Amino acid sequence: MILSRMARSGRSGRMLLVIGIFVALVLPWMIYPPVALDIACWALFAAAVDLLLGFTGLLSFGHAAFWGGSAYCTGLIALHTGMPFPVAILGGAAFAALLAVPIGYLSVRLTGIYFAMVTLAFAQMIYFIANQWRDVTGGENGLQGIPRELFGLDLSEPFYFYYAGLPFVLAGLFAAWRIVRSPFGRVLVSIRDNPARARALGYPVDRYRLLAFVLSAALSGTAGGVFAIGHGFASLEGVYWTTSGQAVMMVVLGGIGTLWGGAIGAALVVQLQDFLATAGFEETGIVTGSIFIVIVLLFRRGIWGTARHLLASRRRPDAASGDTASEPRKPAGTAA
Amino acid sequence: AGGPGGGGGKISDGKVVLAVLNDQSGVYADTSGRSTIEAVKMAVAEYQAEYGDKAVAKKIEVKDADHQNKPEIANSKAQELYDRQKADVILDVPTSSAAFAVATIAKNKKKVFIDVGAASTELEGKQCNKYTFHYGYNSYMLAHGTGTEVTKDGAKNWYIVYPDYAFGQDMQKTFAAAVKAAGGSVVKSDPTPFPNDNFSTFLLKAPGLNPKPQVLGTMQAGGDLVNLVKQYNEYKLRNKGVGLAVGLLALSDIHSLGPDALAGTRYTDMWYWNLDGKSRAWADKFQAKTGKRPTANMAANYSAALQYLEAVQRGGTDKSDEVVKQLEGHRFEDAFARDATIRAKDHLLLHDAYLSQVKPSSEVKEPWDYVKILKTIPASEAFQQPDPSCDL
Amino acid sequence: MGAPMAGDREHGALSVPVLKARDLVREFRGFRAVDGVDLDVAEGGVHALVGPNGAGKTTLFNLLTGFLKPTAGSVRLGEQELAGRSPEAITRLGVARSFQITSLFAELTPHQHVELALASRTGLGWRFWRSDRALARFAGRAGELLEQVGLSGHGGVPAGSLSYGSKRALELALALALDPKVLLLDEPTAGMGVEDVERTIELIRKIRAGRTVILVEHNMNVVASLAERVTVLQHGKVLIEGPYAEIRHDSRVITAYLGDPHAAR
Amino acid sequence: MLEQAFNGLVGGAFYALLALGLAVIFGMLGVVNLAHGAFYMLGAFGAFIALDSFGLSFWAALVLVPPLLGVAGIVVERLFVRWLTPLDPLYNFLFTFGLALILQDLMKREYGANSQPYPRPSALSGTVDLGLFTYPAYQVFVLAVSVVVCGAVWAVLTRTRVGVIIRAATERPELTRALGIDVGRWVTPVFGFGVALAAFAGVLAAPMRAVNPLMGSDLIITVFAVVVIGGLGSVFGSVAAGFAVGIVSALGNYYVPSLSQTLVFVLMAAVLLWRPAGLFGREEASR
Amino acid sequence: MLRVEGLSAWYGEAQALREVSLHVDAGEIVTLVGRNGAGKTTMLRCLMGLHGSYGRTVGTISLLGEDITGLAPHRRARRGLGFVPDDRGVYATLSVEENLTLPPATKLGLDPWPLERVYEAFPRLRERRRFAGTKLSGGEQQMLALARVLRTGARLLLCDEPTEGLSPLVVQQIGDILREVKAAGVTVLLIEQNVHFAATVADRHYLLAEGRIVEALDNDQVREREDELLDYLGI
Ligand SMILES: Nc1ncnc2c1ncn2[C@@H]1O[C@H](COP(=O)(O)OP(=O)(O)OP(=O)(O)O)[C@@H](O)[C@H]1O
Ligand SMILES: Nc1ncnc2c1ncn2[C@@H]1O[C@H](COP(=O)(O)OP(=O)(O)OP(=O)(O)O)[C@@H](O)[C@H]1O
Ligand SMILES: [Mg+2]
Ligand SMILES: [Mg+2]
Repeated sequence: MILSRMARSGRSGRMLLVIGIFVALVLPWMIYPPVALDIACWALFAAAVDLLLGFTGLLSFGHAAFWGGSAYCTGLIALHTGMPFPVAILGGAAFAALLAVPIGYLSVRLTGIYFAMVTLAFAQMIYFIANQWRDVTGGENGLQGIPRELFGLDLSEPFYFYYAGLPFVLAGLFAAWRIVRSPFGRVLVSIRDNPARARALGYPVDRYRLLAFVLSAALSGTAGGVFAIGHGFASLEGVYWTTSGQAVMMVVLGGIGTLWGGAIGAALVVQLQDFLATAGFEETGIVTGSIFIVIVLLFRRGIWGTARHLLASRRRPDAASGDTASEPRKPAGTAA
Repeated sequence: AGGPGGGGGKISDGKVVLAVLNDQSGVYADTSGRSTIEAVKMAVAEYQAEYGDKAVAKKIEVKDADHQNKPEIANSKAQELYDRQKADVILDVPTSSAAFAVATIAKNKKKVFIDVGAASTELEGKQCNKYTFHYGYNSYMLAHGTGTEVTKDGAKNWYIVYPDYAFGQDMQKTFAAAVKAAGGSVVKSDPTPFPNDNFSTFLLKAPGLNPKPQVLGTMQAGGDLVNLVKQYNEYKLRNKGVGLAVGLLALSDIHSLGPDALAGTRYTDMWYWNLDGKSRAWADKFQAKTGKRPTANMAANYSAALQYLEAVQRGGTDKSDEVVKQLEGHRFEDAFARDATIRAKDHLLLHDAYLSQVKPSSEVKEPWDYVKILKTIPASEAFQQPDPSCDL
Repeated sequence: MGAPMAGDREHGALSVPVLKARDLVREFRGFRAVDGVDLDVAEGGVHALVGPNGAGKTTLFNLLTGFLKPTAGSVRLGEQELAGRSPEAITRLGVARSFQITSLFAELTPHQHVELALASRTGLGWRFWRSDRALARFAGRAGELLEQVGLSGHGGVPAGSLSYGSKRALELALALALDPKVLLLDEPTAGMGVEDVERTIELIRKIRAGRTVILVEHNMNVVASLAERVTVLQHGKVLIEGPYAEIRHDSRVITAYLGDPHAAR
Repeated sequence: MLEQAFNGLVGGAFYALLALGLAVIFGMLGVVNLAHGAFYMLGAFGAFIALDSFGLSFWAALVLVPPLLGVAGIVVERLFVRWLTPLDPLYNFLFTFGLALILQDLMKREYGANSQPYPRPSALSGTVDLGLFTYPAYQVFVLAVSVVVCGAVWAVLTRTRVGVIIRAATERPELTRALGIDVGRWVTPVFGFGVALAAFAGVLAAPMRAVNPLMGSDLIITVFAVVVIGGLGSVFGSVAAGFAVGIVSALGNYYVPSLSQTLVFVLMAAVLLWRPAGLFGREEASR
Repeated sequence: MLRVEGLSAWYGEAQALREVSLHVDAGEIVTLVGRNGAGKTTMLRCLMGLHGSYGRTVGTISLLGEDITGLAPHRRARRGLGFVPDDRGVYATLSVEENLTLPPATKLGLDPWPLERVYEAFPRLRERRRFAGTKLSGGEQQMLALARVLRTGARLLLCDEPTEGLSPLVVQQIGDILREVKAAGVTVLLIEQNVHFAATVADRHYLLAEGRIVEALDNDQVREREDELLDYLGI
């Protein structure tokens, strides 16, 4: 609340925006370009997951289906039709949105942890399909050799492709921000807090949830598409459930319900993975698992959420206690 | 074969960097993993000892990275190894999907890549490229040897179960072809879920098929294979006259199950540490350094590293195009490979393969000596003909 | 049952019923909470539902508003059949309700609550591409409504930290914001002090113009001062229906519900 | 055919045991334990270690390992889970996700990714004649034991005061305390008990399945589907669905092997379409 | 019986109780009256030891001369405090009968009510005893909450608006029960909005406003000054 007011009231919000865009632009100068691209893609993916988790109250543990599904679709379009890659990415995003309709239709009737389990199971189903439909997806071997050029311009150098892909990521992030700060977003928050009440106000809750789910899937699909083109392949890993887990981890790390926090989470996780891969340290699971646990136990607001909280409590001392937005509580007993 | 010495200026960055990119934390961490780096270092030491001052590569470094079995990570790590770590060659890369990703990078960056752990024949087929080499084994070698030899041995009717993913599907095709070519027939092939821990449906089904299969050919690997063999014994299929042949069997699998669970099982391998004096000597050296017996995969990496360095030596430079030229068509023999040629057409290493059989524990004389070699399959027969779709 | 009583004043049985329930039944695992209820609610009136605890009043409300599906029977709003429709669809047809047990959005302020309620009929809620500043167009009306229920001072704090009484008041504001044809209030004064009760009675008087109110209440003062007609439920059936003045003296009502008439508030 | 169905029941026994533990923990603490598969894996490893390092037989392991891991579960609950239960259940979901990663990796670090050897107990190495067909004795044993265990647990939860207290403590811990019940004393053992159930399934699995660090991680997702099919939070539903899914996947393997993996999830989708709360779930669960 | 001194409580930074001191003697029924938001519920939650998760408290609470300020809620319950929360606190996952049998008897105050007696007093509950607690109507839930605390045999009942939402007949019944309970030697601290009802059951009254005790009154004073009080407090 406070931040939105702040952002509206102008200066600090605009300053954050400028800083964000600046960082996005210079990132490949500061770190290894392929890693920078990964960070950008995951940042959008995390924002899409947060759109559901933080603003609709739905924890999806199956968003890999949309990220990975779009990666395949994007790859297939680029590979077989020779269309320029932006078309392929949009195609992938559309495919993800389409895929989200039946999955969402079945899942949004459930909430909370049930929703997480069901989405997880559906994603696993997509995984099995991708694994077995080898003629199309390449199965285990993945979809290889996705071209990375635009009207004859060779973009295979990650440094250049970063700038080709960045507009999609930024557009996606803007869309997420717009959705959250729209009337629709307000309804989502109310549904998150009390669906029965929202119903009594005349809001068709399941349809709202479904739209949120589809929008989130489309954004995840955009991210997955850029990722696929950027790496030149789409793999089974992309639809595996650990991919969903990783996106959720980024969101939690950055701060649930902060939208931008996911970008910070993405940067940290991707960098950490990059580091672990050459650190000669075999226990990646131990490290990632421990980070997860530490965040969940000690920094539930996440990095961005904590910063925002501190900022808010400095501005309005009494506001701090009421601001539980980023730390959802257990829903009160199941009153009729 | 000593080449022109002292060409320091011809070595990029003044050093040769060998990079091992493999799975150090996932399912392949045992068959390749960090011990592979030791094997590569042994090759470096051997090269330096052999050429001394005459060595073209004066300074040699070994780097490594973990791809965690994820092609995404393999992709970015490969770029990083070539670009930032100045790697001249990337070695190992088990898991076909990761191997394809690295092959693409190698092609774009025009850097050498010698893959060891991947089974897919596409690496020397559709996905082949000028800078990529495939070393060790592939699904053809694994399936063909066993399929042919076991059928010739009298087991005419086969029931094949294979894990339903790329590797398994490949293996099934090659196996079925080999069985047919050898005069046998495949009664039925069933895909199984992957991963899977319950094979009882298939095992129950096997004896009842018509005609009754004499051998169950399993293409499962790793944990799935262990599951299947355990349950195979539980249902006492051997007593019911259904033998067992395995597509891919690692020494560590035999260790997991205990030799008796697998006694008599036949499979094809690319190398065995107790094959002969030469391999045994190398294995002893390896054990002295790491405390373990080497897997075939580690030995293959050793050989790949050694052959790469030899090629640098012959060509007098580590420039990729020259090294590739030196490697193509090269014939050699070392602790790993016998009667070996690097086929120029598709960059596949041809070498002898071995039809092996698991010994019962009563015959196991020393730790890890679980296998006896039934037959050497000559290099000319062990691998497939070049795939016409490969155009380097 | 449900026979029209003589002597109805302004809103008699002659006026058209807006809401008509016929033979409504709702079973819970064999237990009939609502058992063949016929109900005619006259347009423009205040109709009270009273009855002992567990008589089926809230269940009847849930049936009328779509939160429960009837086991049998029909509910008509004018010419439209409501039974089988979803709660949100019924709300949009102009039937709004408040909850007996308060039910709010813990993290939204009362102001935002009312804005949301006002927006629900406009389709604005779907506009995910617009700024939420679009909701500001309801701010003025929202302020008025909060003023009416006496919450203007609390407009900006999260609803979760309001006291119980204030929450009840907000419930009422939400129902009003929907500007419904038919307004169903489930114990609107429960948990309120007398002064607030008085104000609520005034408020309901004010808002009844142009709409129909159905009211569940245990507070007989409220019933007496507001309702033209009262339906008494017992064991899921209509016991008697008529003006308050009549039913309060009915012996069946006294034994089943009111008890000693002097105890009635 | 009948044999295949029976065989499905044996596979279902594992689903049922795991789903039961998951449902008990979930029903009582509102925690979806993503580490459940890891505890199953630890159970199997426990049996292996008992044999390998201490020479303890399968029977000893079956008696010792589950309680030991149950205690480990208690420690986890005391140290971590309890701080998260008052919050959104999502946090425990994420916590146990992290825990699963760590446990898996710890075992991988100690024993490698490969499978460890474990023999069948000799007493059960024969076959049993079941009238219509003969079947490996060990499988029959697994089925029988799991049916007994599931039945006993179900009875305790629904028929005893312990069950009442535990359910109350789960729903409204504060109020339950105010009614004079020391909630902390009850919740912790339940978590431990659920973990012990997973470990029990793990020990049972050791002689017939590959014992490796990853054995639980894929299984657990199928178990989730089982729990969803059976009805969220329904103990009885989880067990019934466990056996049912076992049969379905056995028959699926038999008739359409290439689809059998997706079959469970298709089944789940169908059930959700028909009954959003699962076959035996309470309606509220879906909202 | 119960003595509270200098009790203050906060929600975050907002103070809800300001140095409240009061006492309840054995065998009395004392009501706490005040407008919405005066802090009545907060008071009861503090007495029960349930405020900890919301914010800070200071002050001392003693029961029968023993300081119970730092005790955990279940310890307080075992020393004879019985609690009826304002949201009724009925368990959705327990059946009505299980709701009733849940709390352990304290064996401190009067004899715990046996189930039969509960069912006699509230026949509705007998009819519905196999149903899930929250499937009951609002009023039935209220009965259940009160009946449940009677089953513990607590010696001091803390009741937060037990008559809210009950039909007039049942309100009378509750009054009877409270008087009966009192006759059996139980002490009651009651939050009540219905001043008529309060006057018929209670011995004394505390007026609470903005977190402070403004006045202590007896029944006669309440009757005499009814109009004035209504004006002053909106009760
Ligand atoms: N979901 C349900 N499942 C089972 N029984 C129910 C359910 N909802 C209500 N009931 C039962 O139906 C009966 C009527 O309940 P209802 O809530 O309609 O009563 P009410 O008239 O509103 O009472 P009160 O004035 O006490 O609120 C009660 O006996 C209640 O136990
Ligand atoms: N969870 C909470 N967080 C923040 N403030 C709260 C919370 N609960 C109550 N308050 C505030 O504390 C004050 C006292 O509330 P309390 O619930 O004790 O009032 P009450 O006298 O019981 O009122 P009512 O008659 O409406 O139940 C009120 O101003 C209320 O807004
Ligand atoms: Mg009611
Ligand atoms: Mg209160």
